[in-house]
Amino acid sequence: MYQVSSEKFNGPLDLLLRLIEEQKMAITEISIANVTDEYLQELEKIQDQDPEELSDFLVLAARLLYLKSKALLPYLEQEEEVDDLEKQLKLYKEFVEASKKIASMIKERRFTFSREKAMQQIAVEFSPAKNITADNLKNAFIVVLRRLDPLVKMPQQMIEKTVSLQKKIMEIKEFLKKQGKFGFRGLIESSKNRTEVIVNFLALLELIKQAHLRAKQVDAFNDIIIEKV
Amino acid sequence: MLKTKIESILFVSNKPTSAKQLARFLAREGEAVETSEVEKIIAELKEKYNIGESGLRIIQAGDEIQMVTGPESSELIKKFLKEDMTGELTPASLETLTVIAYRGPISKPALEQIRGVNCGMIIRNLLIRGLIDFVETNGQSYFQVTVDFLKYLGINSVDELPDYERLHKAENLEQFLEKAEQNKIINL
Amino acid sequence: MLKTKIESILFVSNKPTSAKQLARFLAREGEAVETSEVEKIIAELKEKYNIGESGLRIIQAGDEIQMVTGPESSELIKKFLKEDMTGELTPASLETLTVIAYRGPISKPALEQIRGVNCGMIIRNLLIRGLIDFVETNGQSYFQVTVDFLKYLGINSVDELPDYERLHKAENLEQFLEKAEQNKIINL
Repeated sequence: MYQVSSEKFNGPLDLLLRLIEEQKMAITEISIANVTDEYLQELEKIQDQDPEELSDFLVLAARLLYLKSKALLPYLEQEEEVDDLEKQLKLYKEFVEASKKIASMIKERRFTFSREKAMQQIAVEFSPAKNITADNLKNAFIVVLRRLDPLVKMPQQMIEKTVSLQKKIMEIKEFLKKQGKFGFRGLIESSKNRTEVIVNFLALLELIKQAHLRAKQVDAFNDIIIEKV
Repeated sequence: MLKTKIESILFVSNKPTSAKQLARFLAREGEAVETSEVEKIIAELKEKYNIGESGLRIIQAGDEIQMVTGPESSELIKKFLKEDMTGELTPASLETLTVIAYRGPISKPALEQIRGVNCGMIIRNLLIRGLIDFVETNGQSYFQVTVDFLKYLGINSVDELPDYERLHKAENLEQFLEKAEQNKIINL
Repeated sequence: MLKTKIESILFVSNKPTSAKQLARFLAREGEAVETSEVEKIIAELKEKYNIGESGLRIIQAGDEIQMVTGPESSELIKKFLKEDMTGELTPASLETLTVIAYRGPISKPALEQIRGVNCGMIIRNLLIRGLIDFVETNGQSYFQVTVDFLKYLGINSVDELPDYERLHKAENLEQFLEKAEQNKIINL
C-alpha cells in the first residue's frame, strides 16, 4: 500500500542488472565491479525511499564496493568467504525473464472460471457457532489491531531524512581535518541504524578509493585506525 | 472449438438455458451458429456425460438444458453444500466477523486492508450463515452484522460489545485507514 | 461409486477444496476413505478432464483443487458471466509473484534473498488480491500461489509454467540460500 515514490527500479538487483545490460556485458564478477560507479550515481538520485528498501540498495552498494576494493585493500582478499553476487544476479535474471513470460501469458487472457453458487439458490439460514462469544470477538479484534502497528509506524520512519552518502563523505572529511585520525569502531558505533552503518562504511571505502585517507590495522582483532593521507 | 465452448458455458451457468439462447449468445459474440448446430452439439455432450460412469449430467426439460450432478450423489451434495454452514467458525472467519462487528458497516476493500488478506470466500460464508448482511451505497456493498447475530450474543446493538468505544475507534486503526485512503488504495 | 461422488462434489463446490478435506467429509458421511485414495481418484479425474478436447479442467495449486472452465473459452465465459478479472500488476508485484510461483512454498527471507529487496508490502498486496496464500510451519510462513492465480493464467498447475523444472530446482539455489544465511557478515 505505501508505494515507493521512486518506482523506477524493482529493487537494487534490478538496477544492477540494467546497468550491466546497458553496457551489453555478460554477468561476471568483473562486469559487476565495473558498473559500481554508475550504481552509486543512481543511488544518489533515489530519494524518499522506504527506509527498508533504501537499506537494501545500500547493502548492495557495500557489496559492490567490497568487490571493487579487493584490489585496493589486498588484505580483504585473504578472507575466505566469497560474496556470490555473480551467482545471485544470474539467478535473479532468470526470474526476471520468467516474469516477462508470465506477463505475456496474462496478456493472452486465457482466464478460466469456476462455478459460482448463485446466492439466491442457497437459503440463508442463521447458523451460529459455539466459538462466537463476546470475549472471542474482543480478543480477535485486539489481535487485528496489534497486527496493524508496524504498518502504521513505518511511514513515520519514512519522514526521517535519508542519510546521504555525499553528505557523509563531507562529514568525514571535515572530521578528519580536525582530528587527523579516528577509530573505525567508533564510527560504526555512532551510527543510529543499519542504514547509517552501511552509509558510513560506504563513505569510508569511497574515501579510501579516492586516496583521501588510509586505513591501518595492527592485527586482526584491533580497531582499524582511519588516517588522513 | 464450439463444443468445448458450449461445455464451458453449461458448466458455469447456474440456471437452465436453451439451444436457442446459446445460439443467440454465441452469435452476439461473433460465433455465428445455427440453433440446430447447437442442438447437435448438446446431443453429443449428453452422450459424453449421461452414459456410463459420470458424476455430471446434462438434463433437459422441454427446451431447457442444464448441467447438474448425478442423482446418486444428491444426498451427499446437499450435505456438502451445508458443510460450510455448520460447525465452529475458523479463526479467519471469526476474525472477519469481528472486524465487521466492531467496524461495520464496512466495505470489502477496507476489510481486506485491515486483515491483510483476501476475504471474498469468508464473506460469502458469513452471508450464507446469516451472521452478516449488507447495505448498498453508490454501488459499493457495506457489510454489517445481522440482528440474529446480536440476539445470539444477547445484546441490542454492536456498541454493547466489550470495550466497543475504545476498540471501535482505536487510534492505530484510524491512522492506518487514513493512510490507506491517502494512498488511494481504498474507497472508504 | 466414489469417483462419481468426488466428481459431483468438485462440480458443485464454488471454492477450492483438498483431497484431505474431501476424505474427511466422506468419512463423516459414512464413506471411510484414505486421503491417498482420494488423491488417486483426483489424478484419474484430471486425466479425464485435462487431456484432449474438453471444456472443463481440474486445476491444482498446492493442495487446493478446483474444477474450472478451459482457457479456450475465456473471452466467451467472461462475457457470459459479465465478470472482469483483476487489474494490472506492477512489475515488482509480477516479479514477486513469479518467484513465489516457481519456488513456492517459499519463506519471506528466501524470497527476499532472491529479489534482493524487502517484499513485505508486495506480499501483503498479493495476499489481499488472493493471488497467493500461506501455510505456517514451525512459526514460519511459506507463501504459494493460489487456484485464483492458476485461473488468471489459464493453467492447470504451476508445473505448466515455462521452464518450471529448471527454475523450481534452480541449480545451486539451495546451497546459495544456505550460504547467504551464513554470510551475514557481508549483509551486516
